[in-house]
Amino acid sequence: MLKRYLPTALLLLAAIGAWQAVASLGSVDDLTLASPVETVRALRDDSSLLFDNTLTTLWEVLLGLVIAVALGAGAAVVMHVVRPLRDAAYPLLIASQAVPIVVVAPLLILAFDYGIGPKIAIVALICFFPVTVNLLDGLRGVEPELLKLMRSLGASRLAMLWKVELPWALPNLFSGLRIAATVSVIGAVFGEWAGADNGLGRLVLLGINQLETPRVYAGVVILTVMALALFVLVSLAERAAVPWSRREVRS
Amino acid sequence: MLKRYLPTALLLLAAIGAWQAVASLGSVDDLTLASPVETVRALRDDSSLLFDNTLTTLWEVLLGLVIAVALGAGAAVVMHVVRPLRDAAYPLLIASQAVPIVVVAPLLILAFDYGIGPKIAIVALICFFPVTVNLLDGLRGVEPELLKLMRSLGASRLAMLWKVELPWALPNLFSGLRIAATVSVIGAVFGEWAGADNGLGRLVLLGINQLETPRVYAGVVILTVMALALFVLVSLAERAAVPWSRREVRS
Amino acid sequence: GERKERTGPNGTERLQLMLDFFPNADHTPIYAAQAGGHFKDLGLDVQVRAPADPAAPLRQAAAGRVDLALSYEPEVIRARDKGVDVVAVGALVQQPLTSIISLPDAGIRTPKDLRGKKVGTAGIDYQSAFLQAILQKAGVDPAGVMERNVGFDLNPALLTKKVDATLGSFWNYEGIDLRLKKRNPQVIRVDKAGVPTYDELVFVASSKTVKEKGDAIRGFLGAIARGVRDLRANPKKGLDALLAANRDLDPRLQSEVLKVTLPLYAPPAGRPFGWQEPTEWSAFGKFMRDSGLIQKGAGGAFTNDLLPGGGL
Amino acid sequence: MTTRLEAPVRPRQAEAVAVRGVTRRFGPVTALEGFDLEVRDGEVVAIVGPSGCGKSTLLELIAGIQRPDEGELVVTGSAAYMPQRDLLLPWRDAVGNAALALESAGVPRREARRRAAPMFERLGLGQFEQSRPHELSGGMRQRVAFLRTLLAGRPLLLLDEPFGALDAITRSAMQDWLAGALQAEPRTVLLVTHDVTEALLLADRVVVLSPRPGRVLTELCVDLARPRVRRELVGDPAFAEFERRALEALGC
Amino acid sequence: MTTRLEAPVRPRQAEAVAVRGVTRRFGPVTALEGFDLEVRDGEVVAIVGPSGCGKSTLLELIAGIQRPDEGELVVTGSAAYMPQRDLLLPWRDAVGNAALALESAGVPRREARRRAAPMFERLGLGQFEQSRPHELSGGMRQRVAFLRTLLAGRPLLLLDEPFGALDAITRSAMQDWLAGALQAEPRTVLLVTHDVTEALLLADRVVVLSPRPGRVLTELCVDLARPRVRRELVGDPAFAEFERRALEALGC
Ligand SMILES: Nc1ncnc2c1ncn2[C@@H]1O[C@H](COP(=O)(O)OP(=O)(O)OP(=O)(O)O)[C@@H](O)[C@H]1O
Ligand SMILES: Nc1ncnc2c1ncn2[C@@H]1O[C@H](COP(=O)(O)OP(=O)(O)OP(=O)(O)O)[C@@H](O)[C@H]1O
Ligand SMILES: [Mg+2]
Ligand SMILES: [Mg+2]
Repeated sequence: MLKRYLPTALLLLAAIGAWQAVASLGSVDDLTLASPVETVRALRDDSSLLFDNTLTTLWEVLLGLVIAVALGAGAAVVMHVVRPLRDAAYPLLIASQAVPIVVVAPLLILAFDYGIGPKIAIVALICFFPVTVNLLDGLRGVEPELLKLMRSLGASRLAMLWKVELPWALPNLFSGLRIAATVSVIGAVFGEWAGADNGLGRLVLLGINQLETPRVYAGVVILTVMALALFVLVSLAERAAVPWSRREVRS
Repeated sequence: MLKRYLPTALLLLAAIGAWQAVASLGSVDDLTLASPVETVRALRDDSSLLFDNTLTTLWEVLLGLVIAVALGAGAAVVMHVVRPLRDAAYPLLIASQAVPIVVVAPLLILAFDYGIGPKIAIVALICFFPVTVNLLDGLRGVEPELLKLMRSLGASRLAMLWKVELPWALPNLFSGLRIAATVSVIGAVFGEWAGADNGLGRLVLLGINQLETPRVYAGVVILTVMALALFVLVSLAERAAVPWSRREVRS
Repeated sequence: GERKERTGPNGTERLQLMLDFFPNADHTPIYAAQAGGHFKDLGLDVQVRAPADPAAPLRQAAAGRVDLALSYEPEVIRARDKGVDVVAVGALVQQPLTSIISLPDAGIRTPKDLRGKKVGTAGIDYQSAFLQAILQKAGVDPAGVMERNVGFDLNPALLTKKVDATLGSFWNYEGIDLRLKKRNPQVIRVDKAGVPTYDELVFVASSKTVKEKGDAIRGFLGAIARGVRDLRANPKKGLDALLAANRDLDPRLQSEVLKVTLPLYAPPAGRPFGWQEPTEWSAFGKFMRDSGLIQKGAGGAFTNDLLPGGGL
Repeated sequence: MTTRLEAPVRPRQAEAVAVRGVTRRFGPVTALEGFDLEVRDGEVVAIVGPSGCGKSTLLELIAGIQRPDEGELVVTGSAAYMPQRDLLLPWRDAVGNAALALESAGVPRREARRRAAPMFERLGLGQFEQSRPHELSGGMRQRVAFLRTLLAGRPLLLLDEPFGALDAITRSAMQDWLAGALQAEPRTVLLVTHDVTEALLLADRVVVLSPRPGRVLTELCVDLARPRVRRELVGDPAFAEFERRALEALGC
Repeated sequence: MTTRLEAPVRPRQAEAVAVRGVTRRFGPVTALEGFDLEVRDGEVVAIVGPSGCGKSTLLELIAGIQRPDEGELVVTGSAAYMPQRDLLLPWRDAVGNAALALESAGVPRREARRRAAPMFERLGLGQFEQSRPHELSGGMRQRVAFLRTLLAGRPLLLLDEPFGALDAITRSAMQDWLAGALQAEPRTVLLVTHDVTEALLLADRVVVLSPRPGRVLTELCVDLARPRVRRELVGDPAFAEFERRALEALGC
């Protein structure tokens, strides 16, 4: 167990060491780059401030993710079952990913006013695409022989989907979730830049404007940890949900 | 053939219709939302301007994508082969996704100076993660029996990777590419916001700043088309590269 | 960010200037100077570039990664207070441009009308301080006014009627823009409503750069002064230079902006171009300290030593 | 599937399957050509033929999984198809896989499992109810797949080498078991097998196919008494004669 | 794998495989228990036993794919393993799959294909060189997998029901072909089969296993003259006797 996490720890230390080195090298001014030491100090000094803002952002991220997964999975399944719809809807989905947020923001504001609404919307917007693409590709990749078999057993389309296609595509879905979980955090940050009264994104932005670099880095560290935690959570969920995968190799 | 694209066309028309309706509804200020008609007009009037900027952005996107795919695929393979490295490096990759761009931008500028460098870097930064995650998950999902067989045939690790694992994971890789290709465009836009002399991202931002909403929407339309084109390209590439997949079902 | 070669073509000295934002009419003098060849005449080769984010110019100048940057007096004072080693070496725009902008329906003609209204700001601390000062002077209970951070898109917030007014847009830019777009905006300039006057746009450099490249900077400011002079004689030439360098700018808007901005480049009578009035600076520094934005004063935040001398 | 109206060829019994002049091509390869076959209701027909002659294709055509390029197919009632590859779902345990057919027919999961479980003992799969497919031996997997097919409870069974992966003893056990089951509740069965003895043990009729493109070479009506016990048959000259003719037709 | 130093049990010939007191458990299931087996160099040993008794496990242990929980395994030289499931790569055509072993041994792709192609005619797979696995019939897939194993060119062959999916005629053709090949260049072979006749046709020794946990019940040293021709053997009383004893040991 410990051995498993040793490399991580080592590399992390190495990374922090490098960071410290570069920071204290002096070639980089400390307005652009705060050293780990300064960052840790900021984490300690502003702890309560950071904590409150973290809660806000975390909440936005979680809500956004849940919505994204629901919508993304739903979209994938529907598009998989209704082929013409897939042909039709895909371009729009892609469009949704190509539109710069500053353009969307005002429209979202129109729709949701300020407050948590637009942030969640943006998180969802960023997250649902990986989920959709991966799940859809997974559903399309099902071993055709299996579908034949189910058809010969007179399974309904629903049964086919539920008993064969979805279980088969589950690993792909989790790949998508991994990506979604990781980028959701950045989504919340952008959301908050489109106007927010608190949250880590805002904190970081203000920090940048007010030249409070250590606080900025403290915020970034928390954001990173948040992304990491979500990623790990998804991976654990996968292990629980896809027990049959790679059973052998481990033995 | 035509029939295949009919639904797309229909839905697109419907969407544009709705857009036009909302825009001309009047409840929405036309500085917030440009109508399709205005957008088309802008596309025509500013065509040369748009064209030049499109070239810049397209160039950034393509270079960034190529780098992202190379790095992403490479990272995935290495992490797959060297398990401890995977445990160690994954957190850092995730971190790379969680750091807000305004924080990265100055550092990138430090590294690449101005010019096209930082834009490409940001595109690559956004794109390589989906590629890595999907390919890695694909490599991990290989039918264990196959690996046993190869081992019993005395295949080298490289042969195993090259002849079994990579072909097996190819569809997953393409799922990742699909996502990367789509988000790469937005990556370039962000990159250009970190200071640029031309490019669609800057055009859009300035357009917003000058309340030239139609031009903004013209830019967005081009960005969207760009993302769509890349997505289609990837899908075509997949059809060429993964001929065995779903052969049966079609017949 | 490796050190660039210090000299440009045929022995001219290279200066890198970072703007405060994407190029716009406020920057016309710089382009006019380029077009008039004044930089070359003074042995300078000036490179102009746009910033990554609003805070970048100061940082880049402080780090010496650019020689000069355009920033805002409040930002400079705060940077000094934070111990960042930058100095304002000359003012480009001699007045505040920041203003409260609203649409007619909101019926905000004077600060008094702000009572019970929603005001959108970019979440920049000193602009919040402006609002407080304005309300205080107008005798409006701050509790009755809701300030809301709408990020950098002040206009969308205004146009989508999510706020009654915005504080942070420039009356000479967003103000004009909205007017041209027939929204006939109500504009209240902050300096007319109780905020001490200050220089909106100032050139800044690190004191190290000031030491090393003092003459070059002086030459630069001189060239800018000539650029402004050219603009007065013939605004078109400078404007064309700006538009040529940035094809995505809206000519009509920019020329309108330039028209109202041109007078703002002029120093007080009998002062050289770029003059930064010490009394004003200390007054504004005091305002910032009183508002709890800084701990120390504005001392040494600016220097007039590098001004070319001679007014316009 | 449609039912035909003209008078059946064999007036005695209704017809379960009628294949008329069916051709199935795969690009350059012609799997079946002008293929004719009629199966009476309740009849057990064994199909033997060289590898690649179109046996699996025939079953898939009758199962409605493939469409013929030419010819007419008439199937009365629904069929349960046991493919040559077991195609067990890796994420379901053995019982879950066996219950798949029932579930597909709309039986709730728990109930389906309850019905499938007791069969395991009889098929010698006791204690492996909860094993995942990759934990089963080849023969075990095949028996689970066989069970899945039976439980579909269809009047027509299409079995593609159901016992191919079983050793002599387990196989004959399964054969006896199947024969008994068919005695108890008769069903129409199309049985693809490579084992002539198996064919003669179970079938009313043995159809011998030619090499690809598959056509019917000979039909043997196996009028041996039932129940047929292996031990007794081995000695039986009639049986030996059938065996000789079948192998001869096959070209051995 | 290591080579042992003590004097071999049978002085006449070197030993290729020695399994001593090997036990393999899967959770509650014991596949093999205290299993002993020795195979001389160049010997052909057939393994028959009830489904689930541990035959495939035994082969995988010898192939080094699995590790024993107890006991010692000594294998001299490298083995080529033909698994029970064909495990063909869907993205390679038939020749490509057959050539896989060669490629894994470092032979360049084109060269490997060049060597594999001519075998197809002989195995009755002509015109299917370029077919993808899903385009092949069950028996064809099995033959491709068999070819893949042979081409590995290893001194030790581990064949898990190589001809299980083949009809009588194709199967006997393959058997004769294999017997001939072994005559030409002798190799050590461990052959898992369900077909006692096959075992007696090909093997020097037939090992009969007990139901799980698998132990050796009987060993029959098949001292019939080679080449063994099916036609002749069928009549041969010695052969019949062997068959009887084998089936008896199996419990038929
Ligand atoms: N999907 C397919 N695409 C192309 N060719 C196919 C396909 N399915 C079957 N064939 C070809 O059709 C012929 C008959 O195949 P089929 O599986 O019916 O043979 P079979 O009688 O079942 O053989 P076996 O006894 O080996 O299973 C074979 O030559 C095979 O190559
Ligand atoms: N990976 C595994 N995990 C759990 N149990 C296993 C695994 N592999 C084999 N077994 C068990 O070990 C026993 C022997 O399996 P094995 O495949 O060796 O049987 P076999 O003799 O090959 O049977 P068959 O003739 O049906 O192929 C079986 O009961 C099986 O359930
Ligand atoms: Mg078949
Ligand atoms: Mg086995």
